[in-house]
Amino acid sequence: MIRVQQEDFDAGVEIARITHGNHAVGGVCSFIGLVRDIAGGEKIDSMELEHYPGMTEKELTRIEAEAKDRWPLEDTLIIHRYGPLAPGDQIVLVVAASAHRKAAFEACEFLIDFLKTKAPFWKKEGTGDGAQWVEAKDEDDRAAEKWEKAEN
Amino acid sequence: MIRVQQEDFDAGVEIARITHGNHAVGGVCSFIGLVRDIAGGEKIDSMELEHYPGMTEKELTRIEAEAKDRWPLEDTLIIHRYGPLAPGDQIVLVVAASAHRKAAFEACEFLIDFLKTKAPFWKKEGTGDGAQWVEAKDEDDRAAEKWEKAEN
Amino acid sequence: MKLMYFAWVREKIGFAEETVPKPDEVTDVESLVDWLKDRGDNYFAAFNLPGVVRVAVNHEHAHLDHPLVDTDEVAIFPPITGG
Amino acid sequence: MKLMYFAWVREKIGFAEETVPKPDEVTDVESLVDWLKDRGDNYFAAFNLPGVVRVAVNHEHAHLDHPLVDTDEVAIFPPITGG
Repeated sequence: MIRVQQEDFDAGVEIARITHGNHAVGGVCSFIGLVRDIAGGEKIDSMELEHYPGMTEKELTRIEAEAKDRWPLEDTLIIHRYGPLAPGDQIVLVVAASAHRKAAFEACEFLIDFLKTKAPFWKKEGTGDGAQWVEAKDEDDRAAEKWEKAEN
Repeated sequence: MIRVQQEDFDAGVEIARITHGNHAVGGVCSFIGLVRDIAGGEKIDSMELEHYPGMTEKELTRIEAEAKDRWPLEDTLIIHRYGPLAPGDQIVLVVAASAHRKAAFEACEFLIDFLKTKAPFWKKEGTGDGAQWVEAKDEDDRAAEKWEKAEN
Repeated sequence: MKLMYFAWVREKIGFAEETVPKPDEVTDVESLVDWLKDRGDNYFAAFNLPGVVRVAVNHEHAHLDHPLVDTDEVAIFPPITGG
Repeated sequence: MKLMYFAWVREKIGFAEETVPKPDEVTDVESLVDWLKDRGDNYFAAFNLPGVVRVAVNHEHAHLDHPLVDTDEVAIFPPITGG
């Protein structure tokens, strides 16, 4: 399942929902991304997360389907927030549940790596000096490329 | 932190405690292991988890210290249960929090891989025919060895 | 065509979306960006640096040679920074 | 020596722990397991298959050549299956 929302989420409730009543699940890997208070050595006061409604949902659905295609998963979940955020706030939750832990770990990492280069979100960080758009990281591209290669 | 306990845990509460007030955390990776209702094609009714009090705590502490040595982690948590369990029950929770997601993922997988071959726990599965001790898996040894090699 | 702008592309241009009839000279993503660049200082500021902006056509990531028709929704934005 | 048995080793032997004075012939983990094997059918059943059981000395995983003294706590158990 995918959800794009402004409000916060309760990771524990979401993870529990994934496994509830499904006793075929042996392992659940989850990742939570949070707003840090430091970026590039600068103090961050706030973050604004913009996205492209319509395309975001489409991309997340596609990424989730690809993960289910590549690993034997019992269930997956992606929740991504948008709007105004503060340091310590949760941004994203990714969960992958499988009979075995290796598939759960790999799928969870795949989901967050792909999401970071494919889902149309843009972060603007507020500092004492104003606000700056975050620049995309080469390492995120490389993290996503790792999975492209693994496909061959 | 490590905890060895008979009672269940609330993964959401535990994960939230790790990040609460620490705005240097950018990513939290967690893994929950659960009792499956099928093992080797057989239906599982119950599980008994035995451990070696004293050594268990020592091994988990050592494994956690090694993870903190190898990755830049803000915090880690291992909770492992023992005693009687049923399909769907949580067995283990491993959490690794870091500024960056790669360290969080790697450390979390390292912790569970190492725990599986080093922490003195033994599972006995109850089926319609009685109860059998679970046999150790070669693939768990290989998963742990992967990290030994990565050290060189 | 419906044109949508995000993040600093939106800020430089000054608004989030507009609808324009597709000019004949615009046949693909690349020629659209070239055409937009000459529409004013705000557009020039957004599209000045070659190879920086990314494009989606009808909610799908698209390359520079992706063909365009008048009914397309085209979004232009900086590299993605979510997650 | 305090000897502790876990999982099916404990079940085959019939109890979880015992304290025995270290015999002179027991100098390391390997000679301890050999000595135990001859103590009765229950011990034989537990230690019959060579290379199967694992050993910890004073709460640390130990190899067959790990030396033993009378004050050691020695645990013998099957390969670990936690997590």
